[in-house]
Amino acid sequence: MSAIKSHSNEAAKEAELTKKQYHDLLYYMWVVRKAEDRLLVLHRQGKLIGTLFRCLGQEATAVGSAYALEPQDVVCPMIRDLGSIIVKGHTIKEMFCQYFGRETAPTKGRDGNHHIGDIKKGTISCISMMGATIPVVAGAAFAKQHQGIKAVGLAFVGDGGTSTGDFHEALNLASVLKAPLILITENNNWAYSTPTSSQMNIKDIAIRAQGYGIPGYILDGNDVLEVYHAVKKVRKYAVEGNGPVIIEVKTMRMRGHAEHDDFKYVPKELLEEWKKKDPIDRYIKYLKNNKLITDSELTNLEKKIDKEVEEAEKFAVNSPLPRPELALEDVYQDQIKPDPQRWWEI
Amino acid sequence: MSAIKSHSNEAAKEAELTKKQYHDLLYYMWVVRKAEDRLLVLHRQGKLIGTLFRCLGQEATAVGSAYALEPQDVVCPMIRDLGSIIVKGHTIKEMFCQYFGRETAPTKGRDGNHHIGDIKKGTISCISMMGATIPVVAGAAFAKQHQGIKAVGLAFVGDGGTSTGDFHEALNLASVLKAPLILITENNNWAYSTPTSSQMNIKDIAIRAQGYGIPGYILDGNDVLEVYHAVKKVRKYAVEGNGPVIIEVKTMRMRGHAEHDDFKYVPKELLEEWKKKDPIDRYIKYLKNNKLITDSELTNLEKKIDKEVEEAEKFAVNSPLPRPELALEDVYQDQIKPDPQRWWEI
Amino acid sequence: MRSLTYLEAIREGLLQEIKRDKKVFMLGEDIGHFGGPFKVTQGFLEEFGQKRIIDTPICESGFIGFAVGAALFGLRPVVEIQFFDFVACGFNQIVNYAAKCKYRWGANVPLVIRGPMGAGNRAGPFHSQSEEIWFGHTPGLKVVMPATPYDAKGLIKAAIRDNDPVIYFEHKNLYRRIRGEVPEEDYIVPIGKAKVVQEGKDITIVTYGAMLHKVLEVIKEKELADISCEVVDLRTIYPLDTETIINSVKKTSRLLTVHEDSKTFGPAGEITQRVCEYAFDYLSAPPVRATSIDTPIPQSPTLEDRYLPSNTDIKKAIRKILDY
Amino acid sequence: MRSLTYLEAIREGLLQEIKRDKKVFMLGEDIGHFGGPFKVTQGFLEEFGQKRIIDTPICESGFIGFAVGAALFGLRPVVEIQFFDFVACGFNQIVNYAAKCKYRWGANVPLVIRGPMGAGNRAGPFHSQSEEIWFGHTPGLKVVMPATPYDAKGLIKAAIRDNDPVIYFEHKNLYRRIRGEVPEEDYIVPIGKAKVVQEGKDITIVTYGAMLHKVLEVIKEKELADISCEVVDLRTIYPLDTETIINSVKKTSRLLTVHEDSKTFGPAGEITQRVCEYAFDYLSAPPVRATSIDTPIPQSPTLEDRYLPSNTDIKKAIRKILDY
Ligand SMILES: Cc1ncc(C[n+]2csc(CCOP(=O)(O)OP(=O)(O)O)c2C)c(N)n1
Ligand SMILES: Cc1ncc(C[n+]2csc(CCOP(=O)(O)OP(=O)(O)O)c2C)c(N)n1
Ligand SMILES: [Mg+2]
Ligand SMILES: [Mg+2]
Repeated sequence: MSAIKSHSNEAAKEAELTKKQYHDLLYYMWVVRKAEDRLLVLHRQGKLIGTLFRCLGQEATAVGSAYALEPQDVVCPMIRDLGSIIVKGHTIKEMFCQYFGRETAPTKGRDGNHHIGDIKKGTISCISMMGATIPVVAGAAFAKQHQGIKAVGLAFVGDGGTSTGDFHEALNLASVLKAPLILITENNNWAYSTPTSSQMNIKDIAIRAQGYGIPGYILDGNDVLEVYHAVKKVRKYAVEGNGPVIIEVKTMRMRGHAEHDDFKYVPKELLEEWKKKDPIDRYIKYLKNNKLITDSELTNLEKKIDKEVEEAEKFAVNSPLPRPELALEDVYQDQIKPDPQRWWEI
Repeated sequence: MSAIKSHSNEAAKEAELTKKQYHDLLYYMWVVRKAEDRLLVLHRQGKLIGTLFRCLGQEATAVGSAYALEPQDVVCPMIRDLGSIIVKGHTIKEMFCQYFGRETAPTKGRDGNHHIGDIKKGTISCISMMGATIPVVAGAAFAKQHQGIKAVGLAFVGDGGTSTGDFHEALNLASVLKAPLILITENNNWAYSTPTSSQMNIKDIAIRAQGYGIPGYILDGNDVLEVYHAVKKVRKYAVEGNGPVIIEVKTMRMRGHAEHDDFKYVPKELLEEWKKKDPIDRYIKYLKNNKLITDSELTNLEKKIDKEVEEAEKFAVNSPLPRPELALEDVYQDQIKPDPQRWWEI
Repeated sequence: MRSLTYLEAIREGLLQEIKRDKKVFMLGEDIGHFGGPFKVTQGFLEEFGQKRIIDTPICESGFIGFAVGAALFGLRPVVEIQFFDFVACGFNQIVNYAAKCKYRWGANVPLVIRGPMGAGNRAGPFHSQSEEIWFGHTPGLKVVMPATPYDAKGLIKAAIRDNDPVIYFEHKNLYRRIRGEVPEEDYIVPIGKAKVVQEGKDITIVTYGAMLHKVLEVIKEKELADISCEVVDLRTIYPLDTETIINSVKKTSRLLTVHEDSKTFGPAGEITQRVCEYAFDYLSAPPVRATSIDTPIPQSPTLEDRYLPSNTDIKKAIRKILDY
Repeated sequence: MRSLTYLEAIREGLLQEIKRDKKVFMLGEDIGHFGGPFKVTQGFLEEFGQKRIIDTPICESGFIGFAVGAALFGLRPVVEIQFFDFVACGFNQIVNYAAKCKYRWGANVPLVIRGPMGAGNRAGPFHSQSEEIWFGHTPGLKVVMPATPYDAKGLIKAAIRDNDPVIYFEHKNLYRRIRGEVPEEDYIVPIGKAKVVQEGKDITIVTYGAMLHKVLEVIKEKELADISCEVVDLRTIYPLDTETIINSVKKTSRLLTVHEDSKTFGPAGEITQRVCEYAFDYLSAPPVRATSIDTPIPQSPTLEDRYLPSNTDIKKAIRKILDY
């Protein structure tokens, strides 16, 4: 199983989903899209703290993969994978609170954007350093197995992040220790302003799987069902003690690195070409064509999402900024006698 | 050229060497062997500073590869590659001074063993951290080319060292920037006490070349001519702007990691098997069989080497230990006003 | 004279050095067409070409090591760390390779590692850190941090011409906020020289980086009108200019160190230690400090403001020292 | 009571904790059959099996990150760094991942990173370093360094039971050189508590690690017979036990800090700073330091001896403070 395999659309037909499942996938992609659309407006109005990172055009990968997991599995998103933790139980409300820097946010305003996690939900917060979370997720999945829980860890990394030492060290280590890691490498053509061709001298990242003696797959990252079924399948492989797997998804970052970046360096035609492959448009069309959703179900879903986004914003706006003294708390789990911080207060 | 190629013995016949060249190769391997044999005795007598690292059984790789280079090329040895810098003009005398920690040593007693280098000779000092020198050598070779000098950089890494992030980052970077790096990965079955099977989940390290879009070769690391000819060939490739190359040599570490390590964990049979492939014995046999050396030439060469080793030891023993004040000098190139180090001397 | 922003001053220094010496080249992530997230190198690629302005993959250890190698063999690399926080990923190459070459084997490493650091921009724990201690405490490195446009230009030029590895910290919060007079001509600000930015006789305030501006603001406040403050801008963290500090404290007999870095084992301890060693008998009050707190750097405004030493903090410290 | 070497005490602490709590596991290079270069973990693999004692490839960043992940999800990893110098290769995982989890997202990381550090063994620049400042200055980490077998056992046990990331430094020069009484029973030495190792009234000497033994040796010398020294062993670098230090200085009115780490921006500054902040009026001489010099660590005996603070250095410092 160690050659690179191009996972074809056939997979999508492997197993039928329930209607609820089909709708769930749409819901998750859409709620991320719509939340971010709204955040974009708020960002332009100068109301957010920090810059805004979007998943635009890449929602299928994060949602499809996380949706294929079991509750005991562990997930750590990278920049474009908000959908994955929403699937795992985080909420849009939390995200608005993060972007508004409120005390009600999961990090209490201490960190921003999608830098959140919750051990109980099985989510791990990423940090800004590319690649760093890959060994962490491998270790988390290992810990579950060590305790007799049949679980996998799902990590993401961008094409840019694959150049880091941590990518290599984590995959080699996970392979040797047979840690059940599923690593999705998101080849979205850009790492900030750097095209993939300046990031690496290969076309398919998945080829690197051979260097670790593990399976590598290439998928259409904009096809939520293809991603879902592939992850479902490799999960079985990984959970049974066979070690890690690389999945490369081909996709496209449809905006700048973050919202301060005007992405002038991205050729217009490339954006237009990929616009046609928008994962949400495509999936809605698929659902309709296959009579898996009715027009009114669609309208209701959209309404539900709009309402959720509206309420999330309202909640965040009405939440207080963190009390300053929170800056000083929670540095340690086992409280240590805190130093008086200011000499003049001694 | 990016598939893994097993370089066969045919290569050895590609181009004839002059008699002097044949003899040089033997000289370099042998002088390293004999110097280390003597250092081993001195180490056991407790006369050396620090532990002793041996190349035993691996002399062919370092010597064959470095001998294939041009004077403008750059080399950085790892633990088993003393031969490579002896070829580049460092001396056994310097090594004895290093191991005796003398002021006359290239590092003036500040560092030990083979941690030496000399910009003028085109040698770079390694540091203890595995993998760290690979990007450094790539950058050095790049700098030469940048200044219009047709040169390559030769770096070494052990099977253990291939697990480091620097291995990956350096190869990917060198590939993207087309830096003329030749990386020899020395697969000698062990990394300290760790067998290669616990270090990686692949049989051939060279397969990783595919992950960087560069050529990878596998060689018999105990055949000095095979290594020589292969490096000669890839040097041409690299120097012409095609980027880096990986060469994996199959070899065997014939003693412990260093001399404090009794290598009980190494199966006796493995050692016996590889003893038969000793690079020096084999090469002498080859030279004799092909009438490339006479018995008296051999005796003379051995005498010359013995004398050199003897003189190196004498020189080192008679050299002074470093003057203590040398501890305080040469931290910076551009002298900065040194702090008075001791308050009680102010 | 012309007035430039802090960022423009760095740009000009870089530009002049790249033009002056063809051994100088730059490498880092997104420094080419994109010009870096803060646009420090905008237009450089177009002007100097791909051989001199090199975009790299994301591999701090790899490209720092690469730059060390290039520095060993005749070039003068200037490495950009996109945010200085990421330097932790290339730490070994700096502290174990670059810093120790000269001492170990006599090879000098004319390398500059530069990039944005510092808090105040609501950028959170990974885009705000102060890392001068990690490097200031590693023998073999020089560490500078300009606070003004004039020094920013003079120090980047000095750093590039220096034959040792220099860590050059740019405070991102000053990039566009601070303007000042900057001569167009070539000049350098020597590494290792602090500057008395304002003379005074009652108290010495030692600071650097963004905190210089906070201190200068605070001491102008009415409440402190009766106090004559002498302000020393370190400019260089290592080697520390003991002489300038000591001379000032001998005059004022009081010391306050203000820094943005967190408190414990932060820079203030060294200043205080040296003042004790060289000028203990001149002290009429304890040498103290106003610093950030011992936590990661929080993002939200109320928290980040609590993290950093505030104007009130500095005022209270000055007052308490004077009232001692 | 039984006497154990420093190394045996660490072993026993580790063994007892691995037995006590099945969440504890170890990972690192060559810790299995080989037992590590100093044989600290010899026999562990045979006793606890491959699930608890894990040999890793050479990837400090990878296996530290891996341990952080395992710590987040219910295990208590103890990572061995073969020589602490190599931790620079996994630096980012410690200072940016492990240290900041609790503060950022409330997840605690019960992780111990341990291994041999320190000079004196003629092991050169890459097998001798002191790195307590890098970590002691990173909020979110706890940093300990035992000097005696008793503390070595008590602190490793405390570190493993602690719910935060703890850097546990073992001084390799003490491994077999230092013996002391160690109870077989379970006990811990609390993190964050310094110890007055010897009471005295003329001067407080604050130290830790291998230097404790040097200080205890020096103060017994005849030339100092007239001086009554109080010796404080920090044991924990962060959080620093200000109270114990201050109480001692209030009694003796004099402070000398002795450390093996290099001088500038080294640990002494923080001790001095705190003493100035809390006990300035008690000081009858400048608080000073005897430390290693600001260079990489040279290998050859004459050089390494010059690098480290010598007995004479310490004596001169004590004498000069007393004569002040
Ligand atoms: C170690 C490190 N170096 C540099 C950066 C700065 N940086 C942030 S995102 C980014 C590009 C990431 O590209 P990629 O991994 O392809 O992810 P994408 O944004 O395309 O999803 C860079 C260089 C970083 N975050 N971490
Ligand atoms: C980054 C790093 N981690 C750990 C070590 C400790 N160490 C020294 S040599 C060695 C094994 C090296 O094995 P390999 O790379 O195969 O080289 P070989 O000794 O077989 O030539 C280890 C683990 C090190 N030097 N550097
Ligand atoms: Mg990308
Ligand atoms: Mg090996």
